[in-house]
Amino acid sequence: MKIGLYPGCSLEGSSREYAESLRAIAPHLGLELEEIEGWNCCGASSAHQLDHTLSLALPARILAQAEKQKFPELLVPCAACYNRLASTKKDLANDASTRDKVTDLINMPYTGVTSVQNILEVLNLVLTPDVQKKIPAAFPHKVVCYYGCLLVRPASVVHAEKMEDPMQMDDLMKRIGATPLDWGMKTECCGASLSITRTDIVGKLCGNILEDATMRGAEAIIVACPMCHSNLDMRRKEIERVTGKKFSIPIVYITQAIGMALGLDAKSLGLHRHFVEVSVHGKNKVQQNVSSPSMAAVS
Amino acid sequence: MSRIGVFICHCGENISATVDCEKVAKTLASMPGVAHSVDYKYMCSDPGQSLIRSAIKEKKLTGVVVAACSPRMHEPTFRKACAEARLNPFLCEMANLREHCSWVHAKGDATTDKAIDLVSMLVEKVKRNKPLFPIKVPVTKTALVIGGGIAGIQAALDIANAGQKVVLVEREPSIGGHMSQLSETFPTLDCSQCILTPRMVEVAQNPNITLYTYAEVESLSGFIGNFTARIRKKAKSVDEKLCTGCGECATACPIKKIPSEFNTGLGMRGAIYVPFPQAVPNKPVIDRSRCTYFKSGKCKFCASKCPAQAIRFDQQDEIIEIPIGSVVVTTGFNIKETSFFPEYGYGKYKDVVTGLQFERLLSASGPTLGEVKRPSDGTVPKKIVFVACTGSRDPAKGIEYCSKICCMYTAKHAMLYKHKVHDGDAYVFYMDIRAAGKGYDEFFRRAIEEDHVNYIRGRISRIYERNGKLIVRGADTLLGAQQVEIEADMVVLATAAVANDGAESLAQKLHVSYDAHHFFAEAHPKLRPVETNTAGIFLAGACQSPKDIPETVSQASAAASKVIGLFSNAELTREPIIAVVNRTAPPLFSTCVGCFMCQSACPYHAIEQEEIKTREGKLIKMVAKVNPGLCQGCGTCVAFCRSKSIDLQGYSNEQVYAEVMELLS
Amino acid sequence: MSMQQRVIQHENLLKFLGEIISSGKQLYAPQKKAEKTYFLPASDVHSIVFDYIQTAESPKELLFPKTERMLSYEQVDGKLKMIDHAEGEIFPERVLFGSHPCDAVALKTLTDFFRHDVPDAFTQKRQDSLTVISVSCIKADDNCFCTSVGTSPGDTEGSDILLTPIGNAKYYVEVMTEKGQSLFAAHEKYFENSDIISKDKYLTKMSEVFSSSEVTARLSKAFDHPIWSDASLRCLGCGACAYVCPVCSCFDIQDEGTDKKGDRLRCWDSCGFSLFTLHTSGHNPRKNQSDRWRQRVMHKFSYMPERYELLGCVGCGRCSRACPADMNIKEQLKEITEKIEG
Amino acid sequence: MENNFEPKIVAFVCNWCTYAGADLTGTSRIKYATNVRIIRFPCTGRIDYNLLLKAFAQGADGVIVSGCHPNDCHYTSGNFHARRRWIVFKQMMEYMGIDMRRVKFSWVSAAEGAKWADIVNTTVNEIRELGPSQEYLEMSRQGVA
Amino acid sequence: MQALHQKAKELLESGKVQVIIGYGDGSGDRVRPVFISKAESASDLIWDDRCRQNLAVYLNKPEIKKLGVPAIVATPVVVKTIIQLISENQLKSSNIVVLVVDNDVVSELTDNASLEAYSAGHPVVFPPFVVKEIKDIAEMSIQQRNKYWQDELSRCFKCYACRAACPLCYCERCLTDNNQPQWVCVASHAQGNFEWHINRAMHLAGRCVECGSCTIACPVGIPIGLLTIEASRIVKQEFGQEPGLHCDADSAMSSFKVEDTETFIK
Repeated sequence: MKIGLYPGCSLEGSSREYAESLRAIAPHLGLELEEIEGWNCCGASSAHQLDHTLSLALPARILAQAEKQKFPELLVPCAACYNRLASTKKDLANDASTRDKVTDLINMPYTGVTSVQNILEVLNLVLTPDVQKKIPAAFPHKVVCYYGCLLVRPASVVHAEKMEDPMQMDDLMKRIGATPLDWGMKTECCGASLSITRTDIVGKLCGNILEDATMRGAEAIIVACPMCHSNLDMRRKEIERVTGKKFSIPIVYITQAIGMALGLDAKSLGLHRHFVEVSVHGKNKVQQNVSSPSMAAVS
Repeated sequence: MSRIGVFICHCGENISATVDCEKVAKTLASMPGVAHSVDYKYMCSDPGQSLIRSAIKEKKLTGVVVAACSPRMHEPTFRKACAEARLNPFLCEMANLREHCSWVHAKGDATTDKAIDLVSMLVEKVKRNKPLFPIKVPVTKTALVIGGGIAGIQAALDIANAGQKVVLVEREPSIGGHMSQLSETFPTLDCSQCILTPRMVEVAQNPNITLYTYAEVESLSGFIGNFTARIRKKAKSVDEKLCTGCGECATACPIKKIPSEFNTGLGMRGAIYVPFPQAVPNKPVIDRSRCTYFKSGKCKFCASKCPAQAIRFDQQDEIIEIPIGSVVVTTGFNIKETSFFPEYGYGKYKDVVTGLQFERLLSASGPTLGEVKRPSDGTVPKKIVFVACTGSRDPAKGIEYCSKICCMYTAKHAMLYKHKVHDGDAYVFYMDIRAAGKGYDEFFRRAIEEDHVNYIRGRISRIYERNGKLIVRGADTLLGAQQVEIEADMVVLATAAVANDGAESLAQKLHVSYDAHHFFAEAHPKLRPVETNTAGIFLAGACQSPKDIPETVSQASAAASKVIGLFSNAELTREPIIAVVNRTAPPLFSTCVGCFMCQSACPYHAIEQEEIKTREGKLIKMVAKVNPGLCQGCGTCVAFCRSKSIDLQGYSNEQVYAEVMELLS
Repeated sequence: MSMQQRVIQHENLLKFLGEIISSGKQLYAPQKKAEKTYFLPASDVHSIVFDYIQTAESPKELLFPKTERMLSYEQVDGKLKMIDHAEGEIFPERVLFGSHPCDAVALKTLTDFFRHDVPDAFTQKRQDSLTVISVSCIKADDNCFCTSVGTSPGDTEGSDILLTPIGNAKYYVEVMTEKGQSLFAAHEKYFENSDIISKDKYLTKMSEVFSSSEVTARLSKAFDHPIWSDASLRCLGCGACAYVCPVCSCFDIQDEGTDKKGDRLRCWDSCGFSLFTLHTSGHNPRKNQSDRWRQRVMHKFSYMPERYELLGCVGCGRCSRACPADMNIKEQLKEITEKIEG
Repeated sequence: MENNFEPKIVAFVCNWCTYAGADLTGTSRIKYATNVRIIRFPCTGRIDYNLLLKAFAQGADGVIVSGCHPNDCHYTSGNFHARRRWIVFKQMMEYMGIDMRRVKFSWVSAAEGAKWADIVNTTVNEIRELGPSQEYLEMSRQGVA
Repeated sequence: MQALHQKAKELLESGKVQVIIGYGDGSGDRVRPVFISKAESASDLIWDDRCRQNLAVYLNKPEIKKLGVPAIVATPVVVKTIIQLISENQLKSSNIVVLVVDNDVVSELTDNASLEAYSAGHPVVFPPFVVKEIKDIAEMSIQQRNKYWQDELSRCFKCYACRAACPLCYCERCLTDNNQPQWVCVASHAQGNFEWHINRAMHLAGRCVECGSCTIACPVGIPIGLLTIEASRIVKQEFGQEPGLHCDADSAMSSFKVEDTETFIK
């Protein structure tokens, strides 16, 4: 299945392992990723604080570019970028005057035909039963799935059905043989951008999350958003300092979990970049990483 | 040639201050068709009215126009005066010279000319009035009460005690409704069974009340005084006459594990069951969807055990038709299930229950015989959290109204819990306490001061389970929105009161309008709260909007008094301002061509299809026919009819045409 | 009054008509309007249409308009003032040009009919102030059947002046009446002398399809014949045939207004409508469409000849052309002569 | 140039809302122009568009049609039917070239006495600007020989 | 044409219908309605693009009803008319047989569903000259439109051929025949004509299936079909309802939606 890809800054910078694991598992799932040419920053949370029109124009330019490259769907792995693109599409869909203002700004035609998909929706499509046959019970660990906020809210933009108790990631983990545990912190806040200004709050909030997960006996917390991963993983020392407790539970991207289930080697999944040592691994023997055409294009 | 009497009123000097009444009277005197034209200081006074009466007699007037105040004020007065002088009251019209002329214009010729125009317009209208006679509609002296809760019971008893016949239809196997599920009732804490059961027995014993339980209204046709109700008596599979209610069959039934609706799923019942001990009638029914015999044809244990041989597996649903004069809808309400609330676990956690379920736990006849126990493991909860406004007053959930009764029953729940578990802690998260009834606020204060219930003003954001405990995360807005986290053993949600399921289809069957939340629509919120827009159909209780028992009972009695009033005279008389389809001589019979678009336009379903046949019965044509009992005289059909075959008495085409012509000529 | 024979060139004819207009008389001539030709007041001779078979509406409008004010009344400070438009109205001098001989005959029949026993002042005054310059027919279509009803493409009856096109833009002029003569004299310069021309060879050939006397004879026994119901099955009961017919003369009186002021109007009516004979009691002597279709034919071909020695049809074919259900009266009359025994 | 043309305006109103509203204008003694004559109907659903045609033919310069606000109708749906009729009638009249600025449609409830006075005054001024209604009156005289 | 003759013969011989209402050769090159009740004269039926008059007008005529159960040769607009008449309780699909001809294949439509399916498959297409007229008038100012219609309607002499030719004008006593009060002036002066034509348009709003019979029938060539086309356009644009599609549809003008919107009621 050919699909457009908008990596966004985190996947090039602080969460490179998310991009590497995604590109590693793509060929095994029959997923052909084609990057947006000359993509720009999505504005993330800072844009819509400063200037509403700018916060719409930036994502609009990305979507306009996607239309130029004739992508019917656009995969946006990072939850923040996904949220910005999806809410821009909705805002522009029913507000012709703003749409015209934005199209002037980006001087590109924009009609809003490309559909914006997050990682869970795409994985749900490609992790088909026959792919599952290749990796039976290949990731036999008790895990908890942490959705965070931007993947499930606001309901009007992100049409997740049980907003307070989402099950998409749990379902995906079941497909690769994991046993997702029921826990209360699925959509609790990790402190998000406070991680720079008020690391103490992030420490307390992430402490609660880690404590609840460890207390239930989870061997790993599965995430699908660079911000969640960096707060729970990179800030681990800070969290331990604030809470005064030791947590060794690793934080694993859903793409890395699938990669391990496929038996791909740790380096290609970027596990070596984690701050907390990844103590879980796939059951299958380690395969050599298959080079995929898209890889060639990028490197 | 018509002989019209014109009477110009000075209304003291409200009219004569700016309108030259003498000139108006003089001008009208010379108008063709006017036989008598005078002005007088107070037309509505007794001498004024006698002026009209004597003029009618002396001048043999064929019509009267009184030019005075608004017809909305004194039209009945002057029409009665004409009737006393043996002139058909509908040959009397009023011209509004006060509100529409003298009070709103300055003194001057323009004002007087306008007065002359208005009066001459009404003279032309009166010339074309026809004598009309009030419509007499026979009334069947039997009332149909739909819904056997406290509202239905009260209404039925009031009507029956007034000597009228009542048919009470209840969908469940027993009457009693939600009140029978309650433990004790606020604000007096008297046990609901003790005050309800005698009424239920009274209903069963009252000779004027025919009780059909496990039955539903199939259809209602006809109009006020002349309804025909078709009731579907669902098959109970038990012969009510033979059954003595001994209960052997229930004990014999091998199936025990059916969640009892009466106990809101906390207790179990068999396939053949009596919903609760004090049920009226105290006769079992077989739940055919769960009974093995109806699934595989085997078992029949209950039949073998029944001493009176009263089990009838072959019994079929029965449809009975009853002539009905008036209907009282008392179908009550329902409450939202816990599964409706995502933030409280979508009904996953067993110990998160609704208010009604907690009532069952408190009730002596409940599954735990009145002991408060956690449904999950049966232990007595030491810390319990009550959450008010769950779903109510929440536009995001689509329920923006307040359910009115939760504040009071939540306080009662907390109080009763403290009476039963002295060392337990009760917390109530609330937004505002609404305890406005008689003795209500004092009751609520007692819960805080005497029973030490902790009231925390704030909403809770999430409930989740952590090693057996329910973590309730909320905020206390009186302490500066400080976050509160309680490890509770049990949580009771005071969920929103919503319309009973099936309310919408019942409303459509009765042609009664309902609001966006499927509560039945009253005719006027302040002045006609127990009536509907459909003549002869009344409302009472929570089916109209959530309300507590005292208010429900008073509405039930109010609706009953409406029915009794309706039945108090042999015939129903109604204003003859109704539409009539014209009839002409054969071979045309009527200019109506039977397109029946008027039928779909009529808001009161007052237009029927009538077959015109030859003497031998061969159909000649179908024409529209207006039912005088239902037509309210809005005239939409009249202006709509393309061939002008239907006309409105009192505002006929000729009359309004003449008014326009006279006004502008 | 001797019958002078003259000829007129086409461009002279235009000048002649132009002069009539400038002389202040109202000239009505056939002009084109949305693919159909009508007799309309002409202000510019170049818009006049010369080669047409038949106009959509007949010229009867000039004698018997579709809506005519007979009298009006008004209450002026209590007193009723009445104006009788037959006296009060002045009827302007008018010239009709371009009508075919059948129409001219029709106008004559109409005036004769309205003059029968109580003369109708309105049509009489209009007829007096009207001069008819007809043009013989050099072409026809199969709706025409003037020869079967006693007239012909070159008939001079009813016309004050009859022009017959004789080729190379010349017309043979026959002046029939004083009115024609006075109009001719006033513009004599446009006419040239000529000897008698037998005009038949220029006229369109029109064979007789039936004999009207034969039809009249058979109709007296045809009242209950089934021929009427078969033909009239498709008749929709509108008034088109009556209103385009140059001879139909039925009218309905309508009073419009209030007790203070109003008018009494004379409007066309048609026996095709059921309302025409509906009694207030609801009874209708002509219950269905075949009765009414029969009435139309009987009135023209049986009752009028019997009572007024006038034939109610000039064979102009307008009713057949105008009929939405293609009720062809020529076909019906032919059938009558064939199917009903003499 | 002070325009002192006094237009003749007819108002077709429904008895339960606008007529009662006009009564309220009276009881609150709010003055308004004398040009308007009110004709009472049980409901706006009862007002036949032919009455407007007849009013203009008889020389009315303006017409006001007013009744209950949507959902207020005493007969529940009379005003909804009326609204549909006026939507089609207005566009048909404009399609056939009749200037509908002489017709004012409005909702006036029984509580809006002031609004009724305001509607009357603004309508009278607007019609005064438009001047006497000639086109329709001429129409009724053309085509008669 | 053969298929039509064959089908007509079968229907008559089988006694399923007693009369076939169809098109036959008329005078000159014209086409006229024919009513065939004998099987052997079934061959009089013709079918070509001259057949445009709406024969549904004869279904309600007493003289035709007397002949028994009819079959009717139907163009797409006639099918739409029949559906509209069914929805207005004037006809029942059980007692008529509708014959539709598509490139010489004759099919019988005898129930509501088949009629509706056929109607849905054949939307009304206006001939180019009508499209042009509609566009021209749409671009006119209100004064130009006034002059245009006054000029056109001045030719009307109230022969009511438009009413007679229209299958949806089935009232036994029309509004115009009503004289207490005289809603529509009988005289054909400008006011009388205007009142008649605006009432005709209002009565057909949301009902006219735009078959064009009225325009064809008008002896003085007034494009009155444009009035009913405009009325239907307004109803479709404002209420989204179209006639002639469903046998149980509520007519647009006798129903309403609470959310109907307009801008002129203040």
